[in-house]
Amino acid sequence: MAKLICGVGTSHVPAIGAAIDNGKTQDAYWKPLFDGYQPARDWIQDNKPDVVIVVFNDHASAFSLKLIPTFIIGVAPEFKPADEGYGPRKVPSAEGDPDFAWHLAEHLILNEFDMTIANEMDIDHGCTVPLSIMFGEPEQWPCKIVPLCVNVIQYPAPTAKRCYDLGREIRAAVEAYGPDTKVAIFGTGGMSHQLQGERAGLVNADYDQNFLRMLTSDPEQLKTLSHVELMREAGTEGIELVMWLIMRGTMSLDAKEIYSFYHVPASNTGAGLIILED
Amino acid sequence: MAKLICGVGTSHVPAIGAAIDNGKTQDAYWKPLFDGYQPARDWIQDNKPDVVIVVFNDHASAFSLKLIPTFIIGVAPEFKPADEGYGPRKVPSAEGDPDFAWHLAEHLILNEFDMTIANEMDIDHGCTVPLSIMFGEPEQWPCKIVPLCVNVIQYPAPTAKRCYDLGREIRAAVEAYGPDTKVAIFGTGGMSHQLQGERAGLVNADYDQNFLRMLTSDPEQLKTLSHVELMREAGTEGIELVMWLIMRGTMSLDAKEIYSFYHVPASNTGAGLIILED
Amino acid sequence: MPKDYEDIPGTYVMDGRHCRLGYQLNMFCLSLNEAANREAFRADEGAYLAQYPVTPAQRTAVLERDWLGMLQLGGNIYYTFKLAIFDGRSMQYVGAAMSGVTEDSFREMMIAGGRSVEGNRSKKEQARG
Amino acid sequence: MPKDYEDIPGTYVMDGRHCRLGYQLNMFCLSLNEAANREAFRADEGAYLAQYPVTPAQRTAVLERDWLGMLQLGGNIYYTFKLAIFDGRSMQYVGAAMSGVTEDSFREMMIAGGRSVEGNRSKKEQARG
Ligand SMILES: [Fe+3]
Ligand SMILES: [Fe+3]
Repeated sequence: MAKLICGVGTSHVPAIGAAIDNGKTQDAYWKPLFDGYQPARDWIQDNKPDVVIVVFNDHASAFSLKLIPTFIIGVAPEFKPADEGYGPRKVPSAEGDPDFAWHLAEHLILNEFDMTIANEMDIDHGCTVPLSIMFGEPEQWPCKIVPLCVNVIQYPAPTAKRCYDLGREIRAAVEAYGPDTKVAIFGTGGMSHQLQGERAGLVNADYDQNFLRMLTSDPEQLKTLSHVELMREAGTEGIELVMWLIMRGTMSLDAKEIYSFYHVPASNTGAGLIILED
Repeated sequence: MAKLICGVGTSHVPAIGAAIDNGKTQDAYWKPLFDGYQPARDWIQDNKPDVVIVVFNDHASAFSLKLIPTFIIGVAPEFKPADEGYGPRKVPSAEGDPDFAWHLAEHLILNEFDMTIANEMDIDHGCTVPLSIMFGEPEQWPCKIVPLCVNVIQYPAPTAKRCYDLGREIRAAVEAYGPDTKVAIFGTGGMSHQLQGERAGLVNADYDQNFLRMLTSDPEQLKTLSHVELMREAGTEGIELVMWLIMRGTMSLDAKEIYSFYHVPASNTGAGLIILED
Repeated sequence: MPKDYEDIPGTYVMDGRHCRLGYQLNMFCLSLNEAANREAFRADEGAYLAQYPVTPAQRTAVLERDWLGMLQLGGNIYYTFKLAIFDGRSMQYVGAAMSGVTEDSFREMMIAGGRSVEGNRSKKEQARG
Repeated sequence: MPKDYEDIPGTYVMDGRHCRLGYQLNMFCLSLNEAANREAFRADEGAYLAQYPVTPAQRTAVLERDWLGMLQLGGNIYYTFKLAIFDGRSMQYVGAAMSGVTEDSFREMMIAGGRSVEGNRSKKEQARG
């Protein structure tokens, strides 16, 4: 029987990946952030998942405006780092888990989530940066990966409620999966940031910290967040926070907070991390 | 205010398009079918829609196994006939309706349908054959087109219930659209056919005719159809019938049957047509 | 876990397992949507096909136009039919080949109303006779 | 119909209208994901850009690196940032350019906790002062 062992929420700012790739994690600018990540790295090291569902958004890397799916699940045996314009990040390819990913896809579609199935896709910083945050710089990632992409670039993103409900159904799918498998789920993106326009640089630490608290204490309330509130309070790109709600939806209502951490800034973004255990 | 004026269900067999393109509609083999289509052509001629939502499946033409969306809505200004291996069909390009299509896409996503938005796509016989069936061979199609593609090739297709519910929400979206617009919806594909395997050639006329009757009299019952029943009774490709339920979902429960017609065979398929008025 | 649809006779459902098995085969077939690829395949079938990492059995099935074999090796009819289009063959030709009859008798079966569902619903039912 | 998010100051939401406006501009930016395209653009920006049917205003905005102008003409930051990557520029550089300050002062603002949401929530609220 498969089991969800934890949910992780984390920002996926590309500059965090660059800091790792360029050996700057101990620089004054980055040290507080990576010090804050260390307990999470230790925890996941002690609680090795077999497979991680990484919920993230593609940033005009593998997909484009030509065709904009709301939810994509990657069923491929391998996912290579995407060329986002710099050349691909020099991190390992991720090994997929086609058996598990097809099981998820079938379960979700039969239960009224209109998934897009990807047999081939590259993964951009949205997926590889959380892997680096949690697992450092191994030769190979220590587990299999199922990428789950969410459209948050083209308006409208799926609603907070829809994301949360998708999480509930993912949990049901995991519990219906036969093979003994320890599953973790990472909800990534955010926290508050606005990359665009005259309001670029917006960070709302109070909002982020409240979000982190409510993620444990009152997820049902977060589920009612509107797009306009998220964009107004957390910045247009802060709407990426809906992806944390997919993670939260997979956990039991009274899931326990193992660790939580917040830091400003990582580049133009409020960076948070949380671990929830079922 | 926009208004749904009718729903049409029709098969979209490529051979029907070829019969039109090659001037064979009066041949002995095809005449009964085209005679049966004539009243539908007359009716739509008298009830000119401004825009038609054509629900169909792409047959490995514009999309492929690389990326398999469950529901795609086309928001482009123009849709060209696809090259399915013969060169593109010599029929007009379809003019899109980006304002209306974007309205639909936004409404549907905000109401928990996980649509894929296509800014560019070609349309294959699944879309162009129903246009030919209803409108004949004009220089230009007499209305705008919003293509809505459904995955029915890769298992699992969306359930009958999910398709019906999508129809309900499309109706709500149409009713929320400001501009005065007469909207028709075509649900296409099927009826019973199995193209593949040792069971190729399966046609189940009783099942098809019952489906046609229930479409008017008891759509809520059709909504409970399972994939296995559809494949067993109507053939593996007969599962295309779920697309008729999207059309049916947009109509009021007591919609009136204007016309209904059934003929076997069109190539390897049971060919039906129905017009429902709200 | 056995799937309910596996009980349907003479039928190859394109589920996840089937999709993985036939992915490269189907993507080869898909490539014939493009005129330039059709020309290249016409010029040298073997060389063109070698661009796709299909299995040896799939390769043989394609080159020998083993329509049923392609399905059994992961092919999907909407994809393999691209190869039939390339050959100038109809769906009835392919249907006849897969069900082991002549094209004429397949066409006659269709004109007579198609293959009956009676006796063709279920492998279990067939086994009971 | 006015959208609720139009009240947010200094913000260009990528809705359907915006997507249509900037489609070709954004697809040009996207093309810079490929190394060969980056080389071609580097060799002759104008000629490369001419392959995309962007408007004259969009063309000028690209060639002049008018980062705010690109957004106003339908650009989306995730796409236009591909051009910044091409230039070797950071997100802070672009953020500074769009908000009309120097890169240094933008960086300092971020280290000090970023742009405050106070007074930046609503155009209506700003108009009331
Ligand atoms: Fe992101
Ligand atoms: Fe079809």
